[in-house]
Amino acid sequence: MIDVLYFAWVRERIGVPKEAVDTKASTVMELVEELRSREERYALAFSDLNSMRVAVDQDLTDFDAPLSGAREVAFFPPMTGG
Amino acid sequence: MIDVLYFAWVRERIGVPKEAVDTKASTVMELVEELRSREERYALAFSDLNSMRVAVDQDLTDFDAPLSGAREVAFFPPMTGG
Amino acid sequence: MRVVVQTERFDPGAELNRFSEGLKASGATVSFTGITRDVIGELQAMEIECYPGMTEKALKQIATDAMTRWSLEDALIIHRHGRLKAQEEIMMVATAARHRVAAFDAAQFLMDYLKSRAPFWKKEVTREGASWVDAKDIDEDALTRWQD
Amino acid sequence: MRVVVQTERFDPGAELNRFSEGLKASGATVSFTGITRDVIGELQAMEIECYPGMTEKALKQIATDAMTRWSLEDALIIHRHGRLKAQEEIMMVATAARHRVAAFDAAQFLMDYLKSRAPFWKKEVTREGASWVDAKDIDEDALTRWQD
Repeated sequence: MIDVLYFAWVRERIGVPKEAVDTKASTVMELVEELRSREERYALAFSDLNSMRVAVDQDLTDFDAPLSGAREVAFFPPMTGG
Repeated sequence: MIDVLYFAWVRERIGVPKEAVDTKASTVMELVEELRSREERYALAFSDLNSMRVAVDQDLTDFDAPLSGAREVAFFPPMTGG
Repeated sequence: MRVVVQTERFDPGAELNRFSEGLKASGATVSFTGITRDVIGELQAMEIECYPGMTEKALKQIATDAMTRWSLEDALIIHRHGRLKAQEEIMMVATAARHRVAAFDAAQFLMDYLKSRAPFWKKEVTREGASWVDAKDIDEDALTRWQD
Repeated sequence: MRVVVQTERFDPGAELNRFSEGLKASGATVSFTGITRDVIGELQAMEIECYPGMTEKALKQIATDAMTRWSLEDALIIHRHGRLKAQEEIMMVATAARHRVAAFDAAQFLMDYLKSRAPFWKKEVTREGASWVDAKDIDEDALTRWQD
């Protein structure tokens, strides 16, 4: 089980800020494919990965990153702090 | 008559902060030559013009600047503000 | 070094003085304050979302990087989240170094990283609705100058 | 726009807040504070000489140039002269603009011009005597980046 978190408009499209996902995905991209195939709202949220960022265990990474041992994956739009 | 002002180490070398000079110099450089020929302390203060700046009527300028109509000339080292 | 993430307002002037008080060897202090702009008088609120846990961690890393790279005597980051009104302070950074160039460069580095690498997301609320602020390419591009 | 030349101490935090209070359209405020450094614990005083009349005129010109070039909403320069102790504030600039890059650039422009073009001269007084601070080539060189 991995905690999957969503922020900003990704959270709004998915409809929840956080959920536990039972997955055997070995990379972020595999997890994205799994989620996409679940329901329309996931397919919509993940339709353009160029406008999305990902963090694994609270470190920014990319969609090729492995998920072995990961406890938390977060998807969100490019940041707009400052 | 022109008011001639000195600042920082130029002032210290000349010995006065300000003096009225009766001169017919038509450029700053001519005024410098006149002063140099007056006394040793002037020759010493004006020995290296590369390490000196000049303002005519409170505007930074260079040693070629004309003095026609000028009321105030100031000599000083490179500024060190901020 | 101090990193604060909070919902409450803060006093930039008081923070600047508090930051400066402890300095010994620094001749130069630079501060940046970000304010919720309301150019056309329509902003009702700005909502800032953060990623609890990751946000503080990312800010600490950014501040540590700046401290090391410019041999700063001190660095400060304060960033608010939650619901802000127009004309309120959003965030602030401050840097202290022996010379001005280091203090300026470090403050700009902090801001460039905060803009594109710190997990905050802004949403502007007006009478006509709410919309997420888009990230700007220019902000992403700004980071390239810090990559050696 | 405000330009102040004075012998008295000032409160950088209070000045920053006063500067920020009146702003309407600015999302970004940058401040720089210069402090009398005392790295080796020997500075007894810093004496700053100015050119009454020309100094304020030069500062106003520098501030006006910055306001125009970066479309600033406001700019502030405070510079002390006379006899200062170690760890005291020497001067401060502040700039307010819509975006951070303009606020940072304008503040650096003000500082670069203050360093080499504003008629101030610093003398450091230690137990071993007093000596005029030398102008640095690096400060003169810094000006070239603002010449188009």
